[in-house]
Amino acid sequence: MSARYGMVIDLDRCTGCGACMMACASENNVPSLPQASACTGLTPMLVRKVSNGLQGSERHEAFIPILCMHCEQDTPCVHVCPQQAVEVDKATGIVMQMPQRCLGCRYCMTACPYHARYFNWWDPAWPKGMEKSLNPGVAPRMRGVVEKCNLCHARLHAAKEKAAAAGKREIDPADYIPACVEACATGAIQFGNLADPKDPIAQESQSPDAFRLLAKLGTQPKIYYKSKEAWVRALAEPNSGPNVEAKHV
Amino acid sequence: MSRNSIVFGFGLAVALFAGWVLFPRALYVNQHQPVEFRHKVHAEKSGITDCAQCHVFRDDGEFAGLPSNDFCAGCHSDRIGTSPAEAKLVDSYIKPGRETPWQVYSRQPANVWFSHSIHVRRAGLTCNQCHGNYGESDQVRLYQVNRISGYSRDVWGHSMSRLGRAPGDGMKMSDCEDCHHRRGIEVGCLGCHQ
Amino acid sequence: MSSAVLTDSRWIARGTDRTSFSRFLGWLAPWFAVLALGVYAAFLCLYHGLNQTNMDNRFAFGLWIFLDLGIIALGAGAFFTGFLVYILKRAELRPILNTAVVVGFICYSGAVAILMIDVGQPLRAWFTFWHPNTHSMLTEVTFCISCYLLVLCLEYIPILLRNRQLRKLPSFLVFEHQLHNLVPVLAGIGTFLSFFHQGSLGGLYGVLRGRPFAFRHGFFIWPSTFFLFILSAIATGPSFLMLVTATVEKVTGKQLVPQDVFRRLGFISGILLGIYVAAKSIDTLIWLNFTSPAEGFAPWTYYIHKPFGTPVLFAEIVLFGLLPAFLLLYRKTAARRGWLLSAAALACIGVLMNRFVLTVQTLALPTLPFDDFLTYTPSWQEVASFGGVIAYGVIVYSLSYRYLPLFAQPNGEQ
Amino acid sequence: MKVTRRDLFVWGAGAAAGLVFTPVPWKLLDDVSIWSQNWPWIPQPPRGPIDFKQSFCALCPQGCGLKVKIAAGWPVGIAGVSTNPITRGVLCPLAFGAHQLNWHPRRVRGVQHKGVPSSWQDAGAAFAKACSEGPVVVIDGQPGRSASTILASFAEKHDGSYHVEMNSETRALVPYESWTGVSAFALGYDLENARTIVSFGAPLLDGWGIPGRFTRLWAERAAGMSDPQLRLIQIEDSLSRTASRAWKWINIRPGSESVLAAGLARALIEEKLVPAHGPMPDITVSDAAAQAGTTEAAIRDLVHTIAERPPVLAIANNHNPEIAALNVVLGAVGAHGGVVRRSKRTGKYIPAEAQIPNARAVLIDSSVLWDFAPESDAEIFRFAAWDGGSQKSDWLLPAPGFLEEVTDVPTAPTSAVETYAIAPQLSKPQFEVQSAAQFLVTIDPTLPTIENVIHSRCGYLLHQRRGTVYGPEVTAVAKFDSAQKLEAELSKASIWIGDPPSPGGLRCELKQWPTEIVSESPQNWASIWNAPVLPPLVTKLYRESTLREAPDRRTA
Repeated sequence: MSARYGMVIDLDRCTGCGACMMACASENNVPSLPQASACTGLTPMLVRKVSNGLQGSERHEAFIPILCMHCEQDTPCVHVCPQQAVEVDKATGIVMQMPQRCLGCRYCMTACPYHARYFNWWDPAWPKGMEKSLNPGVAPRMRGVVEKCNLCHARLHAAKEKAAAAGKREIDPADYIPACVEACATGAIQFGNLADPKDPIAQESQSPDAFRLLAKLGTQPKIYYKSKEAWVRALAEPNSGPNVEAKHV
Repeated sequence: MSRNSIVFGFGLAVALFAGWVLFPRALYVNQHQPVEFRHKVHAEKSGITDCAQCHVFRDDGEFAGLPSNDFCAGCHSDRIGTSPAEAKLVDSYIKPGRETPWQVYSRQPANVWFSHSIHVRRAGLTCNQCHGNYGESDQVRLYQVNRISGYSRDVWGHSMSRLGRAPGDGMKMSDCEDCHHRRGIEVGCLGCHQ
Repeated sequence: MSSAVLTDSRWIARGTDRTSFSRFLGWLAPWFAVLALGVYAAFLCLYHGLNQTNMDNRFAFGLWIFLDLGIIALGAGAFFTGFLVYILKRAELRPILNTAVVVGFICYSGAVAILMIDVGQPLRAWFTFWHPNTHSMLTEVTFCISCYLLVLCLEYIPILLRNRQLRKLPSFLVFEHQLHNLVPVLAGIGTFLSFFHQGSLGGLYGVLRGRPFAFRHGFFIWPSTFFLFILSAIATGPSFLMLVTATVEKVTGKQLVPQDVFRRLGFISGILLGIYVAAKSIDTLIWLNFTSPAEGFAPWTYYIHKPFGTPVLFAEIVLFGLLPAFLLLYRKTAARRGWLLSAAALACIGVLMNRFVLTVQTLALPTLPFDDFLTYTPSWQEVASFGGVIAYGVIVYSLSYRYLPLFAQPNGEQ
Repeated sequence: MKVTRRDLFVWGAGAAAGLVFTPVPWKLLDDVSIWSQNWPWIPQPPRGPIDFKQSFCALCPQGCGLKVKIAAGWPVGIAGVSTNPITRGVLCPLAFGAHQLNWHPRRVRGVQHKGVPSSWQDAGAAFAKACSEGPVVVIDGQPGRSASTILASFAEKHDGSYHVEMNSETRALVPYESWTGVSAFALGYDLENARTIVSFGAPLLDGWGIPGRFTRLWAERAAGMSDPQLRLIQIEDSLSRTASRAWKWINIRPGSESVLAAGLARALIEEKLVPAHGPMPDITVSDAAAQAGTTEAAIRDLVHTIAERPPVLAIANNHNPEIAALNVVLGAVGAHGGVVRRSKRTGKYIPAEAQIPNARAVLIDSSVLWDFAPESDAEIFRFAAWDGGSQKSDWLLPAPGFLEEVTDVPTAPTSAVETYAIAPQLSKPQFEVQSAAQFLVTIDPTLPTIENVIHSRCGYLLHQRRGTVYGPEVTAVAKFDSAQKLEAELSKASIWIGDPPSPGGLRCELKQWPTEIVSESPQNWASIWNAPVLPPLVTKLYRESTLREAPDRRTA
């Protein structure tokens, strides 16, 4: 049976601490380069700050973690890639980015409405000796290729191997939890299999408070958000909500 | 036959010779293994019949690959034979406590994720389906490394044309794919890459 | 030095008089300087990587993509003239044919060169041929452009071989003749290929469901921009040829082609431009009223960010579309060389503007409600390599003009 | 026969044609691409067996439980330990990059004397000389560890003094010391039982106290609820992370926290929402409102909201007697869901910033924040794993880095219960490092080693027969039959947790309303990110994104 991995992120619980971004970067050997800026850095998991645009005591702020939405329906980045470096995995629904196949044309980046894809403008580098702190499950990328969230694939590998060692076909869901989910202090990020009706997030994703960003594009993202606050839910679609202070990240 | 065609043919011949004979020699560097290990001798003398006796799986299913020195030290903590190879193993590696710098013929690059557990324990592949019957070989062969890519010769395979290769000769991505297609097993890029 | 002139003159076609070698060098020198700088910039980008540019994760395409789309559109004159001459048998356009081929060759080779710098891993670019994703417009572009560049080379060679010295080699002459008989076939193939890559260049942005400003519905697998690009390209290709020829005539002070060729080109350009403007208008209306709202984007929001206001849209369609079309077709203005050429210029600006809006404005506009409008200014490396391509074009054309019979009637046929 | 130029052409054509039918062009094309996929200058992770081990984070006093992924003997990944009932699997963002700190370019790699490379021998000699010439002041940043015991007893034996640097959470508890006679280090907040928490600018959701404690409580009892079980009222001059997530945010003038606290206390009494005993602030509600930039009505309104859901607990961000007094008025001191006493401890520490009159030498432990500089011209021996730059220290001594030493983890500040844990060493030091305690033991061999102190503490715990050990399984201390067994269990990164505080274990007498002025002092480093050396990955949060303000480096 094929899974459809996805997330439901409770924005009312997100305190914007950034632990998910750190855990993601550490798990996936994302370098932190002195030259990199908010426009050229690598943040497969990126928490963005939004507000209701008002000032003083009327002001409200919230934080939105942005990662690859793993679109299910005519996935924008997949059909544009000229050499099959991107694909939606049949078995997991994960949108896979293959840096070693990528030629760095960046067409997929222009195709992604969520800006969830990042280009390696520089070769990765770490202070001397720090390569010993890199995660062996993930190969560092090289300059000139695109990368993004692969839903912590190294952890899926580990889970598969563990299952195989025990002679099992299916992995134990408890063995496959992405780094950002594991790191979230408030449990705001829930991860699971949307295709499994018994999975809590399959139900969560149907709650009236749940929404997806730019759902009208019809790409069926598998990352859901939820909030009890109307102004936050209004962020789902462009210029439908209150005036939101622009945050270029 | 016109002079032209002779000259042309000559050029052709030179190119073919250079391409098929000289080029492969230039492309690969030959390296000797640190110790002249002999599978056959170990099979015969110590009655080791199963590869997994030395190339073990860890409890978590991770494949250990080549045995570490303390494993070899199980028998070779001190010389038990007369061969110079053993002498070298004991004196320059086991006694000083240095790991033997074996060259791994089937070493895949860092971006490849291969699980022996899945292929051996679950799919029930035998070792020689991928590694050939190397276990019966009488001596270690030269390790050939590609000057440009740094890959082991075994990845491309020994036939330069990649035609008529024996099983286990060649471990390119296409070889994995062929086997998977034959068995009708679909895996995405990140099924085998990391 | 005198010997240089002597040898130089021996390469120039008989019966054509060309300026002195030293003056010619004087003309080329600055262009070579620009080219050199461009090559250096390109080297920096290849050696250090694309951090040399000012592109970033959200402005992932920049000046170079605009350049590619622009010059390939202008280069369309090549295949289209070939199409007119060989397929539609419009013999009166023959005099322009060689220029058309050279211009096309320059535009396409330039575009491919820039593309090779633009990708992060040129060494792996060939994967597109080995593991092609047939659903990608870019695959279509890559295949067609590289094939068509080949065709252009084959079309260029006979012109090259008609050089005074090269003709002396009998085998070359034979080869040239063979190739020459092949040219009509090549023209056919070229037309076919060009139709597809001009189209798929339009498709490139038209398929971007995630970029509602660019996204268009269409027929079968091709968004409407696919066809609009073909139209706009063949409409402005001839205009650009006119401009080039006119410029050369101005620089050299000779009349190279009969005036009626200009008028003929202008007429064709005008007709097609008219059709294009009509189609573009309909497409825009459909997009404003149906396509974009369906994706949840109110069209007016695209035009609230200065400088990309509605005037841009107006300019693109009316000022640089409808107006030149009219000027090119209206008998009185079409009869006047000045009007004709300015109309052609307007048309070319129009197509460049269209490519610019599609490539740059699309990326500048926000998609997420909490995005902001982006700006981007190319780095000197990007500009320099851009300039390098233009210099390369001028140089190749000048050399061809000097040493090849660009405007002389090709012999071996009547 | 003569070779003509034409021959060369033809020969070349032949060769070219031939080459196409050899592996040369195709194999080169392939290998060059493969080369571009494996560039030799791209750093590669360690190859080797993968392992998961547990320990505790000693970078700050909170002591969060760590699950560490280890490859080929090196820590390559950090996660929380969800079975730890105190830290509950939660870590602050910094922790996820902590394993990279040991290779930070600013790592102190060797002994330095006035910036010049030196040796441990020289440092030892210099320190011994100093001790013989005059009193030595030892400064500790995380009291209560075995190392602290060694530091303190050394100071005592060499008629020096032992000073302690407090983080802001502990400072906020200092006012109660004089009213209850209990050390601030023995006090904590019973957050679990409070139903209304009034925070005066304390970053409760942004690095305050044990990261896993309040954030979890808030997530379970408050987040996104219109009528939460736990009401968080944030009184702050800006919309901080905590304020933006709080149930109510009261926007006040900067620095008017104390005044507002007094105003609230007065309003509570006037509105008869609290029994009228206890001190009464002199300031009137309207004055307080004016100074805080709000209205009297708003304050009276607020006190009703506050009193609506007892128990109520006010939390200050720092040393602030008036906010402490508000708790007294609210009856929150020593009460269920209020300020509670977690241990018998009574003694007070000398604060680090206390004057050091005639000290001959000052020894600063690596647990003291880098930006602390003693006001003294004595010879300074500073232990540090990372060089924050610019701080004056005659001797800079390389201390063990992250997970590079065995240490024990005492109760975290603000905790309502006593805890004790042992953090195993998981990473081998790359340089010749020594902790201050180890160093002192080499100077004075009569001192106990860290191991000895840990032994005796485990013995004491067993002797007390109180509390429970939480590890893979949960075991009451009483169940252990030997101190060795208890220590062995704790060494597997289990945690001992004392019995919950008994209400009323704390008597508090406050004659009149305090008028002491508030002391400004550095915050705890997790919350304001001003540690001189942070894991490189935090640039993700402030430079590669706009999530946080860039940390203000006290040190250039």
